[in-house]
Amino acid sequence: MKKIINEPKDFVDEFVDGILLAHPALLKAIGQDRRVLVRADAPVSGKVGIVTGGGSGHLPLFKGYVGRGLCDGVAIGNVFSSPSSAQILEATKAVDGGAGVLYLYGNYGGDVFNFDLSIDMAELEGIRTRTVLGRDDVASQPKERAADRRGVAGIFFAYKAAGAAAERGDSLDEVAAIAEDIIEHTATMGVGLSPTILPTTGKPSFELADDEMEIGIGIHGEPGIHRGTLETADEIAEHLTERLVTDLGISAGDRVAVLVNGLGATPLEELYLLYRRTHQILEAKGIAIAKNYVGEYATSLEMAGASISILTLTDDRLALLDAPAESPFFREV
Amino acid sequence: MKKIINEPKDFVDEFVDGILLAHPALLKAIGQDRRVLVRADAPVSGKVGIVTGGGSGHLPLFKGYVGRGLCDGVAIGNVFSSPSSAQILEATKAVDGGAGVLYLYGNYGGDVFNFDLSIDMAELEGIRTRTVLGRDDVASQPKERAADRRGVAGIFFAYKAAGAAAERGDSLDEVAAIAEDIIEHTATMGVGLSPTILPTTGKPSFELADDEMEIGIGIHGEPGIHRGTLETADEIAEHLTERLVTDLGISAGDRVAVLVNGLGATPLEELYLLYRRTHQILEAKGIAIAKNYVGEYATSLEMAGASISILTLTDDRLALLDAPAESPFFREV
Amino acid sequence: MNGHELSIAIQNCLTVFPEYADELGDLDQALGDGDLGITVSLGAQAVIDALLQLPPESKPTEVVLACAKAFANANPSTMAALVAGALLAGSRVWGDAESIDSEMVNKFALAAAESISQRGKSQVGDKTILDAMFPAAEALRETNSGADRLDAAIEAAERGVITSKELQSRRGRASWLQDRSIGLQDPGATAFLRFLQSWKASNTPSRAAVS
Amino acid sequence: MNGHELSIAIQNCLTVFPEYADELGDLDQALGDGDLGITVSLGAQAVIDALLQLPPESKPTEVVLACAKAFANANPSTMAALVAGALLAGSRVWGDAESIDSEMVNKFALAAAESISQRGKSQVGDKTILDAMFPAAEALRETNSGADRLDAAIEAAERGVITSKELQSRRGRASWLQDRSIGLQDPGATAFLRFLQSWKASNTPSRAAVS
Ligand SMILES: Nc1ncnc2c1ncn2[C@@H]1O[C@H](COP(=O)(O)OP(=O)(O)O)[C@@H](O)[C@H]1O
Ligand SMILES: Nc1ncnc2c1ncn2[C@@H]1O[C@H](COP(=O)(O)OP(=O)(O)O)[C@@H](O)[C@H]1O
Ligand SMILES: [Mg+2]
Ligand SMILES: [Mg+2]
Ligand SMILES: [Mg+2]
Ligand SMILES: [Mg+2]
Repeated sequence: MKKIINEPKDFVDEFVDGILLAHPALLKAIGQDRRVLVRADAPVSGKVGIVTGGGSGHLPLFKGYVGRGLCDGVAIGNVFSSPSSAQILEATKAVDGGAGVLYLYGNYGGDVFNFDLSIDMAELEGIRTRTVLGRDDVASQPKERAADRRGVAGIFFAYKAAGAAAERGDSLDEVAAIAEDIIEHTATMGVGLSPTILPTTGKPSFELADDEMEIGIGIHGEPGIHRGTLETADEIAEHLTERLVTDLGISAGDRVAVLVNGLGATPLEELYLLYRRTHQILEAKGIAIAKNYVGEYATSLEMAGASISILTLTDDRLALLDAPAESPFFREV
Repeated sequence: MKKIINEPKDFVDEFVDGILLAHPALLKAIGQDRRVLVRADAPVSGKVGIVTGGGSGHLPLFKGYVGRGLCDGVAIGNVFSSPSSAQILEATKAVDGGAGVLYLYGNYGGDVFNFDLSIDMAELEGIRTRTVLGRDDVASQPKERAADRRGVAGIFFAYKAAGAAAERGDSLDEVAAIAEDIIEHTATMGVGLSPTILPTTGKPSFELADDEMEIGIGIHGEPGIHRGTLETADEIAEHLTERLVTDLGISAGDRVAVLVNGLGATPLEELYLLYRRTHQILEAKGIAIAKNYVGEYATSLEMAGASISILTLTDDRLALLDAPAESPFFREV
Repeated sequence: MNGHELSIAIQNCLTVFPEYADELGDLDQALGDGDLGITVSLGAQAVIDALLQLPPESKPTEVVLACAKAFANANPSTMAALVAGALLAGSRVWGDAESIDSEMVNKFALAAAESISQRGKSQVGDKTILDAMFPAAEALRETNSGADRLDAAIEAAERGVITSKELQSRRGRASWLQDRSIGLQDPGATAFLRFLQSWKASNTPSRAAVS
Repeated sequence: MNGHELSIAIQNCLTVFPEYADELGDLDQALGDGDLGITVSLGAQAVIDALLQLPPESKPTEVVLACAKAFANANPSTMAALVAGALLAGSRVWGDAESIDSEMVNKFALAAAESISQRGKSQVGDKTILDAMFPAAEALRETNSGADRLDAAIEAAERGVITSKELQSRRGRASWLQDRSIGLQDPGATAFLRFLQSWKASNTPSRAAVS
């Protein structure tokens, strides 16, 4: 296990400490255990709060999207495991500005049950919540069971849009509706080339032969649709893009946002190869890319691989993506 | 060789194509071979132009720092090899706004000799140039031979400061003096945990045992000061930071900027562990971190490892770092 | 059984239960993300620590409440949240009772399983912990003789684990494996079975005296 | 030797020279970044292609100029830039001459080495290509008999390569290795030796006729 770490059990607390030391003007920690981070000016009075959360090991997800025009708070779990309902409640109370709180996070059982427990407790505190789940990974379930899909990098679009809506003063129901609208029109699929090693167990998250890739992999190394021989960048882009286009039902005349996301170890150069082919394919179909993002947005520690996300755009959705935002990891000006 | 690529020989041209497709509003290509990129509004009349360049495989270095408040143009070589003098000249002509051009790039023989050839040719075209070399890697030469050190991630500080100076209208000599001042007060050192595989040769850039790290590694996998057993994040941060502090001769009361840079495959979480300890060490010495950067600023394809850079600050230097900048990979607002 | 006796019995059980952590972790590695072993060992330790803090006069409901809270926060995960919710739901049927009898245990078991079913939107046949829990609760209801009750529950849970092996996972991480989940044994159901077995092994007369 | 004859001789030499690419790449891997093999093979091909485009009446200076340009751009690197600059400097001493003699070759060799020394801020003893080039230029100057001249240059270059092996690299990538460079053979100096040997092998009477 070749990692730049100290005691594996301290991994999460220490990197959270590092984030706090680096960005004191943008973030502050809530509670003794510092597993809850909120934007430095939280709570923003009269504004809908947005709380996200989930396991660690995915930076910049989730902690990276706390800031102006994005989420207000995050509850931080151990590597690949949920935060507790108590931590989620703490985040909820810290960001509530009186307009209610949206829970916006990925569809994973552990997270769902813990956020759900927090809903009841928040109600007792008089805080109204709504929940929207990221569930954009088309490889995890067929379209008929889209509600059961897991959430991966595409949740970024929902953070951006819902965060912008909350910032301009939309109500809780409106912000939730916008998040839901974005999620429904977002599809993601990824490929994995090499596994992640969990700091605590030292075990790889999966095994792959030297010439293999896992198509449709999840951001915890969950198996995808099938395991095949490693393909070229163009072939991978074609397979992923075609699948996303079909799933979203988009065609000539549509406009989209595209996110090419690195899973951790894959160089930015390779992400641009994927973007290039994706751009060419969509252009050939008459689908315009009105907004693009290329880089690491949701990782899986040092996993090699990448995912492509597509969001079907409307003028409203595009305006929300274009709205200003600022966090330690993301800026839109 | 597990990479998301097409034909290895097309690697550079294709990812440059991807960058151009993704950022048409910010960058444009010059010349038939598209190995020269300049900011979309180049040349900026009356402004000193800044041209950088070098081998590919280091994204966001070098192409990533072309934009407002940064460099004006870049000449792009093959993976880990210099651009040609003809390409450098092309970049020079494309960014010259009549106030002369600063060549600001890393101290590598191939680059130096090609930039030097371009100087003569630029002179024939009536373009005045000045040269400042990034040479921040303290592991590459002892302090007495600091002029021969190689350039690594710390050049980012020089781009930022010289770019800001050029943007506000400083003369060529002033911009060059600022770049030189930054370089003289910047020191970097890195560790490598795993090698890079070159797309064209398929060979690893170096070999390391499972429990080894290379201390003082260069961004092409050049050997460092010594090879040792893999240490903890805290130990690595201590070794690097102490060395940098000594080299820069800083002590209580000084202010610095710190850049913790990932070499490619190392997760952002681990970079924050390094930042954390660096922050603690400097704080304990009474040295204040007035500005910090944590992320990937100069990589070596999928090499695992990280470097720490420190720049001694003055009010002037800090103001230049704080000035606005915008490129596809870096934004300061 | 009063609150103190219940607390001791739980502590005895949870001292043995983590011996199955590796098995459960491996099953979860094959079908999920491999963390169930950690959930079980950290959870058991957290519960024991919490129970040691309780005053001996605590009521059974208070004992279970302390367990739920400790288990939920030790290693938050699907199993931790579902089990914590199930314990809360089960203890609610006991109200303020100073002591519990077989009938109350039966009601607890059913309420616990129903809580998971409701929260998890899952039924028997979805290849989850419920495939062991519901049959065990049923077996308890049908067995009157004190000595045989636990054996009957264990046997029913074991049958549930084995039967569900050939089913396709319909809930949680395992469901993403789709038809590749068939033939693999559900870690959650197995955990429930191992818990009952640990209870039996640690609370037979010869060991129940340990405090 | 007129321009056309020079061009043919260079082409002959460069057809053989890339056979040493692997050796040079391996030496550069040990002491630098391993790209010298690529520089040599891409460079040789680019020069041959460029010479094939030249009109047969081109002057020697024009032939060398074409070589310099092609070699500089084929795989830009330290060696490519230094050699291109050296060729330009060397050819400058020939001016407009239609044909070159031994004396002119001697001057070329010295000017070329001095160009690298100046551009590279390097001297004999720094463990670079100059450790082979200067001795070879010297040997040419000291050897009058036509047939022996190339042999004398080769012998001098070879001595330079061997002697410099025990030195510490003072220039370029290899210098970062500091004392770990001692004992390793300089790839640039070796390349120069191999170039001379290729010239000899490909331009002896029996093969020189190849066009
Ligand atoms: N919706 C659900 N309803 C009931 N049980 C479930 C549900 N989802 C998962 N489980 C149970 O949880 C077990 C996995 O628990 P755990 O490892 O904690 O999950 P995760 O690591 O995915 O959070 C499964 O084996 C299954 O028995
Ligand atoms: N400053 C210098 N002066 C003369 N020769 C040099 C100098 N630096 C490097 N060399 C020569 O160049 C050779 C390496 O060439 P090359 O592989 O092209 O370098 P790089 O890959 O570092 O650009 C060395 O073996 C040495 O002979
Ligand atoms: Mg889990
Ligand atoms: Mg080189
Ligand atoms: Mg699990
Ligand atoms: Mg080389």
